[in-house]
Amino acid sequence: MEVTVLVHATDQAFRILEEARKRSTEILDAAARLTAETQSLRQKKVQAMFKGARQTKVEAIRFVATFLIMFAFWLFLSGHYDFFHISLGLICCGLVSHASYDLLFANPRQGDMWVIVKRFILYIPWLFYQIALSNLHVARLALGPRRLIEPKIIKFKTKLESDISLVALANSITLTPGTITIDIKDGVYYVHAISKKVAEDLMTGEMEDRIAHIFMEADHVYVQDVLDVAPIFGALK
Amino acid sequence: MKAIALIAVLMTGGLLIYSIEGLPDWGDPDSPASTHVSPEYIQDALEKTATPNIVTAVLADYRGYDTMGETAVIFTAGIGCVLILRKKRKGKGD
Amino acid sequence: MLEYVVSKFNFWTYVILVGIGLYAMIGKKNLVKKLIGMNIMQSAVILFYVSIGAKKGGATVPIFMGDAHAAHGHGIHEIIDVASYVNPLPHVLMLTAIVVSIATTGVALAALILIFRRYKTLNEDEILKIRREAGV
Amino acid sequence: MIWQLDLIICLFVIICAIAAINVKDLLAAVIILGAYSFFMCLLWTNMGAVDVAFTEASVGAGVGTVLFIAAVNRTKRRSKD
Amino acid sequence: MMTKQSDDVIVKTLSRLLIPFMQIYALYVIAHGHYSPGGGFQGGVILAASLILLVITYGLDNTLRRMNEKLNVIMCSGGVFIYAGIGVLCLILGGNFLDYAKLSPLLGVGIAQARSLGILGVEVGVGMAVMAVMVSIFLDVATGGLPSVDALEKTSRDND
Repeated sequence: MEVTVLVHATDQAFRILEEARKRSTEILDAAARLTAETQSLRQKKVQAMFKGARQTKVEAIRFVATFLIMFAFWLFLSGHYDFFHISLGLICCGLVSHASYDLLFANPRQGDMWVIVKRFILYIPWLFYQIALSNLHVARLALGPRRLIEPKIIKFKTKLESDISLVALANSITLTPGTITIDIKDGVYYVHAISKKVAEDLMTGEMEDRIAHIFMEADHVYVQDVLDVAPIFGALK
Repeated sequence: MKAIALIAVLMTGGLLIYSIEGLPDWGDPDSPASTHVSPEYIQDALEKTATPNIVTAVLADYRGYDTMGETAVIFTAGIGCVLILRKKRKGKGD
Repeated sequence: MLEYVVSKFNFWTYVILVGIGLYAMIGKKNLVKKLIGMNIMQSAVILFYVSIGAKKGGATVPIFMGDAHAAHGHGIHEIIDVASYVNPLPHVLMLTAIVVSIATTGVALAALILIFRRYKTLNEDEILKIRREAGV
Repeated sequence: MIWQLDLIICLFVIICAIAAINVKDLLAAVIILGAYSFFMCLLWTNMGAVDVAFTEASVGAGVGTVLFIAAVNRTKRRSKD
Repeated sequence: MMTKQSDDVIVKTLSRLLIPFMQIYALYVIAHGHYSPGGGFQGGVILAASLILLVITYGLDNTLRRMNEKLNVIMCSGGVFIYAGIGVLCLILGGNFLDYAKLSPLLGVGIAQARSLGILGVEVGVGMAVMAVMVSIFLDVATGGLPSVDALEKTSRDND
């Protein structure tokens, strides 16, 4: 009888202990979760703060960059370099960059700007060479027999992504005589070409490759670099 | 209507052609318009207003009152355009 | 005869343009065409004024070049040859006239849109017919 | 101030004016009016009135055409005469 | 509709790149009206043209966020006010109306220079007024009298 009571008592005591342990672990868990939540919340807040700071920093960089470009343009236009006109220029550039700082650099990628500018300047002579070539071709078409002229609209999908490279390619195509960009819809170009040769030249995709190389977009940029390295390896062997 | 227009145009054209007789030749430096006040403007503008562009000097300085009237006319035209065309907005009007 | 026409050809152009504008304003039925005629007439009058101020024989635009300005700054007053600059007065008068003409064109276009909103047409005859039927 | 050039531009101006009032499509008429303004601007540059030409190039050929196009866009495009 | 956002990538990108240069050119034309062709009227019209380009390519609500109607009205009447105010300032200083020579003791420069500066101030006023009036007329004509964001949908529904 007493033994059973004792056993019963110990059993109950163990159960109570067990419950207490369980509850304490629950409480501990909850506390830990709570701290974790607050931590993550605080982290998020700090991140947001940093993000806001980055946002303002990006905006400040845009503002200053727009201001500098505008001021260079003003100095190029003005031609009067005394104190009065320079201060007028500063005021005007401040006004313009305050009004439209988010237009000139809508989605900037910092760091590689200089590379893009350098490559773009190197691209211009090639473009002029192409324009001269197709000029001669169109002149021959105009003077030659009529059957060579086969106007048609060609359609190709591009691998370019950013809108500035799309516009650069479209304007390069339009600047070259014989081809005109009609429309761009969802990365598909609709181009009017005046003859077969012009269309074939366009479909080789060399111009697109060069534009992609300028704006550092597609994979073949690296392929080109590798191709440049290949003859050196051959020489080493 | 076309006939009336043609008659009106011909009559006006005839009058204008008749008046061409009395106008000076094209590009005549001694025409009455070029000898009355404009020589003074050309001679005085740079010295008295420090403005090399004579047109700007005459526009804003010698005839500034005239230009103010023109600006007021443009302002009035803008207000007139708004008053003619602006609809009353829903919810705000009473 | 040819010399007579050539010596005053800008005035002939002015007469022809005024005729075209007047014809469009009276004879054409469409209201936008009437406005275009009004614009042509305004330009013709401005052409008349500007060509009165033109000068033959090496006259340039009425802007002093950099040398004259520098000379003025150093206190040297050179005699300015009037015959070598175009008469600036008609330019001043016409410059404001152009801007005022565009403002009045804006008011006219506003009235045009109002007319279209009410009568659903821009033809003069149809508008008059609608008004007559309405008994106005 | 070359009078041959002036004569040619005057001819262009008259052709543009006649075309502007005779075209049935109002949008085309408005664009031709812009071309008319531009030829007028060339004529005035040739006569030495650079300020007036500048004003006409920005006002007549620029904002005026835009205003006309906006108005035609809100009303009817076809015209009977 | 001319006041909807355009969906052409070429037009949008190029106008985005061009509009700041147009604006700085317009301000240059206003500020250098003394030395080269130009002045308040032309510069104001070019400035208005840049805003009109913004309306055509980026839509009305995008533009009104930059330049709302209240600012437009303030600039419209402020330009005329600047012009008349300079004239009245000359009147107060003892000269005739718009006699800029009387401004020379106030500005601390010679008489000719004071007249030049007076011309500049007047040109700024004219440019502001012309710009605001041109933008206002265009918005009224293009939207048919409802140039505000909440009213846009109603107009397009009326038109259909």
